[in-house]
Amino acid sequence: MPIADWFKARDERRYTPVSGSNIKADVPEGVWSKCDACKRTIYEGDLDEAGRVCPHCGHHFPLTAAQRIELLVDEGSFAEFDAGLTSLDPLEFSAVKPYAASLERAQANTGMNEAILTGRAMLGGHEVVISAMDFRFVGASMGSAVGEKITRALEVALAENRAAIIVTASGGARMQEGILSLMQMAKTSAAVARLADAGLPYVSILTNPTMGGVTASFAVLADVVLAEPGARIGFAGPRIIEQTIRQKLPKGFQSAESMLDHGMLDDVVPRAELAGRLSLVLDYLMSTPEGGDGS
Amino acid sequence: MPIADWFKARDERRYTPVSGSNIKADVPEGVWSKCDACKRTIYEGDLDEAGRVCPHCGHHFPLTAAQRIELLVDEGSFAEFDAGLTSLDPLEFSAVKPYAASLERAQANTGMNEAILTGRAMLGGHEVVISAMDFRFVGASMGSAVGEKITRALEVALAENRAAIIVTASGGARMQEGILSLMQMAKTSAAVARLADAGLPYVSILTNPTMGGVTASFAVLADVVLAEPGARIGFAGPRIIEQTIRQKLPKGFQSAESMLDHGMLDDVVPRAELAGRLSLVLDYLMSTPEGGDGS
Amino acid sequence: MSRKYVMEFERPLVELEEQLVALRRLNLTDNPDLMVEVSALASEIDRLRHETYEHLTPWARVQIARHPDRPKVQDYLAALFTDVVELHGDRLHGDDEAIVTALATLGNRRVVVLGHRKGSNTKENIKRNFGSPHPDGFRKAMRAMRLADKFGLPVVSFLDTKGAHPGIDAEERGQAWAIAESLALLSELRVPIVAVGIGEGGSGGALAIGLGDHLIMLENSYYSVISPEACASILYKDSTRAADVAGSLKMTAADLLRLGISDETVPEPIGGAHHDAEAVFSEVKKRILAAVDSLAAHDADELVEKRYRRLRAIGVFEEGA
Amino acid sequence: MSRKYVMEFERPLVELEEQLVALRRLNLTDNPDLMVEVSALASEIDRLRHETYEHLTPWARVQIARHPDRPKVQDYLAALFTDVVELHGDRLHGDDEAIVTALATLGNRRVVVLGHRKGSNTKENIKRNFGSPHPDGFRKAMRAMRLADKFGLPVVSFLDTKGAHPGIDAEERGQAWAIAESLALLSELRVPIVAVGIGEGGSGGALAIGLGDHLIMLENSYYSVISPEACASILYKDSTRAADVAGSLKMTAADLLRLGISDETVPEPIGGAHHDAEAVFSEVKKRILAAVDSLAAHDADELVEKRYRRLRAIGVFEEGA
Ligand SMILES: [Zn+2]
Ligand SMILES: [Zn+2]
Repeated sequence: MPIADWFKARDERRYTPVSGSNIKADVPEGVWSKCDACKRTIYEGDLDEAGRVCPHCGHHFPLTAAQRIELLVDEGSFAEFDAGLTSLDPLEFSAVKPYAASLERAQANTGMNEAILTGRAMLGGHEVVISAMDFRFVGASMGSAVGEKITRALEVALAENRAAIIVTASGGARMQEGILSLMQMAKTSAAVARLADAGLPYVSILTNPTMGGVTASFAVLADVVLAEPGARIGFAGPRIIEQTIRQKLPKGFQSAESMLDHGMLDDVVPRAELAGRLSLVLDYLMSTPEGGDGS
Repeated sequence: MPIADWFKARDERRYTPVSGSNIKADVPEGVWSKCDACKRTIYEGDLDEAGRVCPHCGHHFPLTAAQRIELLVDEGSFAEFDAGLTSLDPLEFSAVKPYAASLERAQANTGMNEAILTGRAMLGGHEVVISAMDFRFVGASMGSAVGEKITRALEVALAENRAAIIVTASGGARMQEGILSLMQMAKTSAAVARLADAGLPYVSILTNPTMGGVTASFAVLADVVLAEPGARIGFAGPRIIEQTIRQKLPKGFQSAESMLDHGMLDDVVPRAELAGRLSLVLDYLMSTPEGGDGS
Repeated sequence: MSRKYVMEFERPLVELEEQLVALRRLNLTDNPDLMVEVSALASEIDRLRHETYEHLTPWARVQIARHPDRPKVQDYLAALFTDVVELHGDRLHGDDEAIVTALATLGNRRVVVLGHRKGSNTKENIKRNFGSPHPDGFRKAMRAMRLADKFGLPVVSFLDTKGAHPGIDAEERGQAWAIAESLALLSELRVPIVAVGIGEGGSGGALAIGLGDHLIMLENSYYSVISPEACASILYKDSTRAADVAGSLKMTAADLLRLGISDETVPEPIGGAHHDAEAVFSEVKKRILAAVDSLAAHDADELVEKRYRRLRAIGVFEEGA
Repeated sequence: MSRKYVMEFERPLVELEEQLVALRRLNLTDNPDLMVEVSALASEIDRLRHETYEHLTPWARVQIARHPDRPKVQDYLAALFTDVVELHGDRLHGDDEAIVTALATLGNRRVVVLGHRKGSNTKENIKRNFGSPHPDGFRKAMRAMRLADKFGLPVVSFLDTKGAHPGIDAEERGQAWAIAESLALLSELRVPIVAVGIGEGGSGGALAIGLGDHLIMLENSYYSVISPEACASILYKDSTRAADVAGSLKMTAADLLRLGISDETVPEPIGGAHHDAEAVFSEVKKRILAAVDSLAAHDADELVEKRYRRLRAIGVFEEGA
């Protein structure tokens, strides 16, 4: 479990990720990957050991939802719920390729039923509900199932006095579910508002990319909003903006670093420090007797 | 009572200002005034008939606190309170000229004990507490007495379920009372917060000039913030800003119209329409049984 | 009936009508063959008009929703409401003219009106950014929402936008943040909220002031997660194929009613609301008042709970194993 | 004891000290007259040091409050607190570096820290606008205040600013609005608020994060309605006469205690806090913790009422007839 060791070493965490999971990328041994940012090649084994952060330039490679959760929660504490919840095709959407087929392929490729994992866990000794999105699954777009799973996760947090943690990555709303998908923005935002009323903490971690209807709903409504370095974060996609304003976008536009400068994020936190930061933030926001205290 | 007639005609108000008051400026009959804006001369009688708005260019001349109240409230309904409340000189401030002397002169010149009138009144049939500042009195700066009178006015509104109306005009905090003056910002803002918690309406009307500690406290905390055309509204004075940025200020900077464009005001309302607008706004914000209903 | 602006789907009909006008200018009495032809053309026009307007395609409805003569929020404000007091500004950055907020009276109800505001001409449209708000606009709307909440005034919201503005400044000032905060705020407002789809209902920018207790859709208004052009551009790499996807997206008033998203549809005159705006105004006013009356019967706690349940129920999925 | 930066009022003393150093470089044993002179100079220096530091004028204290080596909020954060998590941004426009907001732990207390942040060098000072916030800064502080309120964390606020930034953009983005809203928000926060004047307390920009339940002033910090320079500029049309008005404004820690505005004064080492920062840190930490402990004994309603009564009592006037 190289990635886990790496995190333990860098962070001196008192908890360790689950071992033996699918933490490694889906590539055979001995394969080399090319870094999107610095274009250098990296041995896959080295990349895993570095937590899938480029050892040359610090570029953060994508993680699966399972990897995300493993990296953040106390060892062995994650218990998924709503695992079977799956999207349907209420619009019978079949422009270009049938939505039903896209879903099936995504399920086969990821071994997931939908673009998000949700469940109970411990994080730094705090009781949490954690959710993580998986960009491989139809771009982690939010349809009825993703919206429902997020809403349920927030409702479990509310019912059980847990903190909510959501790791986002999404192209936005899932257009193949039309207006039902748009309305998940309203549904999830309403659920966040209820959790906030109850004084329970919610921390989001925005990873590359977090766009459209996901940014414009639950993702940015957290008490503390963190982001990974280099993540693209925004509402409109860069292509649409370029078409509208008829000019090239400035360098770094919609990057986590730029959004931090523009006051939109609490901080940009390198992957290696995320679990530690989350745990510390929860120490502050969950200091009530029920919430437990990680110290 | 020319000014009253003029407002009645222009607004078709169902209430008329008090007659026979000191609504005219302190100049002998037959005198001409020069408009600050268009530099044309105007016969004082004409200026009064026009509500002390330049008939050539629409420039709004200053009004006294008594004129302000007369222009806004239902005829004969104003009953002043705290009329005797006066400033003291707790710092024994005497740099250049003694503060005590400035106060005495202001009192002699205005016939007021302080820079603000406060009292109960009816406005469009609604029960209100109305306050109006008078720039002639030490620049209507806010010292202990002004802060106390505003706070009491807000507390009377709270206790008696009245709307609060404040017509501002001020150079800011009264430096001759030092830190006590600064703290009136906190005191008045806290009183506004209490009124807001009770769901009672507060409307402010910012007139020329509203600056410094008055703008940065109760003046802009209203539910609806209106301003007279051309009024200068801001925090820092233009001279201080020019000294800091070492360049000339753009035309129209800190004007009511500019602050409206920058999203800071609900509207800029010509003097002739103010009473009608206030009355209408109160119709919306006081529709509870206790609040009365002007229809 | 103004024909200044011809929508794509009306073009065949308009061409025939122009032919008919031309034929009629000839001396028909001298030419019985021509009279027959005119008569045939007239019935063909009747048939085509019937076909065109009675069975409007989703794409045709999108065009009607975008028709420049279609009544806009300012027209509804003028026609339905009295004692309108416009409120400006977000108290933070600007006064976005793409959003209007006002105190207004509808019949015997004092309410707060929100709406996307398009221009009635090009100059106005430029000032109002064609009805596409920046974050300032949503934050201005939030101010009005809080005012409504504080003073117990129902909210009536008119939806008519292609969507939130996609631009550098809009992104940098937190377009997504403004929309999200607006949604959270609306979800807990302790007053009735009635939304009316009067034209375009473009994605998050429409929803940001559209979340509510009751949704009334005009027959030719639409509401969609994405514009058909953007959808076509993603699917076909060709935005001109918007007509093909407009149906797939299920974005018409009829679709929304079927999917349980909207509560009622206001029928429009043949050809669209701009053909008889007065009739539409009168019907919309009646429907809004009925909805507000019905919602006002609930106390605030019930209302908020009911709204949550309503949102909570949206979505089609399977529990699985 | 660093002498890099010499304050105006220290100059006579520093000059004598330099003379003494120069004299001592000479061969004194050969010159008994010089030895007498050195001895006289040394006692004159002692006398002058005593006079300079024991009876600091208000203007001298203002200079100490502004001394570049004076401990700043970042120094207090590093020295007094552990587990500091800085929170950035106002969620509206920017991340004003002239204000710092953080979750932090003080002894056994988890708190939210607010502070005006000056730079420790020129480059930092430019980024942080010399500690003068824009509206973004106050709005960022308001976010932190709401977080404190929601999670029951006491607020500890370090005041050190010449004042809110006077500039075009600051005015246009609502400098006055941001300050006013911050005051209203602080007045109703349901957690203890302890403010500490560590340097400059410039007018509304200081008050905007300074309104609270308990005010601790360092001996040489000041708090004033207006800077002495601006006051002199108004009164004498000459900002260089600031020294003359510094006393009139009653802005020193001693004045504030006498006027009932502050609750306690933390004594500073001779010459100012920068001469023994560790001693100051330790004393300030003790005092903050004692204040928080004492305030935390009240429930939230009591706390808010007590704060209102405290503000309500400020002012000196006469009821009159
Ligand atoms: Zn790299
Ligand atoms: Zn004039």
